[in-house]
Amino acid sequence: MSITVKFFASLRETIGKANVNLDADNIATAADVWRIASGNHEPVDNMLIAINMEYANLGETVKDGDEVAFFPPVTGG
Amino acid sequence: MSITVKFFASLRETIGKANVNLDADNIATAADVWRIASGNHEPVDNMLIAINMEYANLGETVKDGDEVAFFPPVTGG
Amino acid sequence: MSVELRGEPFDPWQELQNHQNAKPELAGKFGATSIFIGTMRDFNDGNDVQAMTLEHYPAMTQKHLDTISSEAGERWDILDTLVIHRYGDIQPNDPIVLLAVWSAHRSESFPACRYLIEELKTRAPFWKQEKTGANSRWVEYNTPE
Amino acid sequence: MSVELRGEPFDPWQELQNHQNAKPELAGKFGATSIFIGTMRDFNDGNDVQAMTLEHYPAMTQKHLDTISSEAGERWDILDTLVIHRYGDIQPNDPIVLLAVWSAHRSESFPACRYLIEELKTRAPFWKQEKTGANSRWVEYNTPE
Repeated sequence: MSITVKFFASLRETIGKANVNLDADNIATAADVWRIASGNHEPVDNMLIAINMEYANLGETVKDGDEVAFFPPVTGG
Repeated sequence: MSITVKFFASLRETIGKANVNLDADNIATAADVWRIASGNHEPVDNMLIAINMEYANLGETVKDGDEVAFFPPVTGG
Repeated sequence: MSVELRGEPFDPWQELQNHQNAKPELAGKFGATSIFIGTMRDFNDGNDVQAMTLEHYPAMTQKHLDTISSEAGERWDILDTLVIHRYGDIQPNDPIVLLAVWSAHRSESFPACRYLIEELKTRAPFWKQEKTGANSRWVEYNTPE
Repeated sequence: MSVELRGEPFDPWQELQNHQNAKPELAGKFGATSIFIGTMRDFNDGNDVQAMTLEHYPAMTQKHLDTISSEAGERWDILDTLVIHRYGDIQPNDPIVLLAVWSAHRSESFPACRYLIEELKTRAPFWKQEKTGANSRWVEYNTPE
């Protein structure tokens, strides 16, 4: 299964990566994506998750080809 | 007692006058001003009254030199 | 805090730009600007409207617009307000009223802007007369909000 | 209904004028325009701020701003909306966001404009990083309203 992973803003700095291309078989949920892409980093408080640019939860299922993003609370406007 | 009287908008058309300068002694309230300046016209529904450019009631006392205005509900903006 | 009555058409974008340019001390201090523009429509209450005349009571209108602006400044933490209102002959698509509020935060500018238009609509002595075809009619009341 | 992301400074008055000029079919139909402009301040949370960088997630940002604009159009009887939002390096006094709603009546444009900014603030993926003196800091949360 191939997943594109993105980290933004302070989370990008915490993890030290902006983009990760995962290619692994042991991925079922966004939590798995986080664990592998972050290098077993603890989930960050208030962290937001998007799967294919829609807001999602860590428990949500991912599928081959998905884009999964992790970022802090948004502060636009 | 000298009172400047103004009628605006549809009320100006109803009464047929825009400005009246009253000079009479039998004036105590805005109702008296209305009665004399309008030529005994019945007070008009929803009519607004201003004495010296502040909203007032028909029963309010007027004094020498006041400007008293009568007009329909306002429709600006 | 500016209140202006205008007998001629005005360009709201130019007015806003001019007003901000004339207040360099506001630069960097305001995070929120809430603006309302009331514009003449070419229809009302089911009829086509060709033109409109807006009558007013000049000194009383100025006085009450000043008062309403001051009240907004007392009720909300705002930095500046601008009120421009037309009178006289108005064509469809002409701006009738421009209201703008500058503040640090939007929680102040939004209700202050709404306050200005609602109070103006109930307290400022203006009267609209619409030309519908060969006829003209006084607008008898404003919509409640 | 326009949503635009901009990497360079924009002039809100020019944008509003251009948008209206490009929609002659709206002339005479709208009686109410409600506008909100969010502008960068030179202070925040008690600190002077010299500059800001606004990071975003381009495709997701565009998608959610489109969605929010569509939702406003479903909830209120409005004629048009304009959303312009900056990203990249921003200086104090630069506009960050411009929101405008055109409708026949103000009872529709006011809440729709407020909806746009509140939903944008909670759903659109933007992140502010402020430069305060030699340091920079991520803004951790938006004010609730």
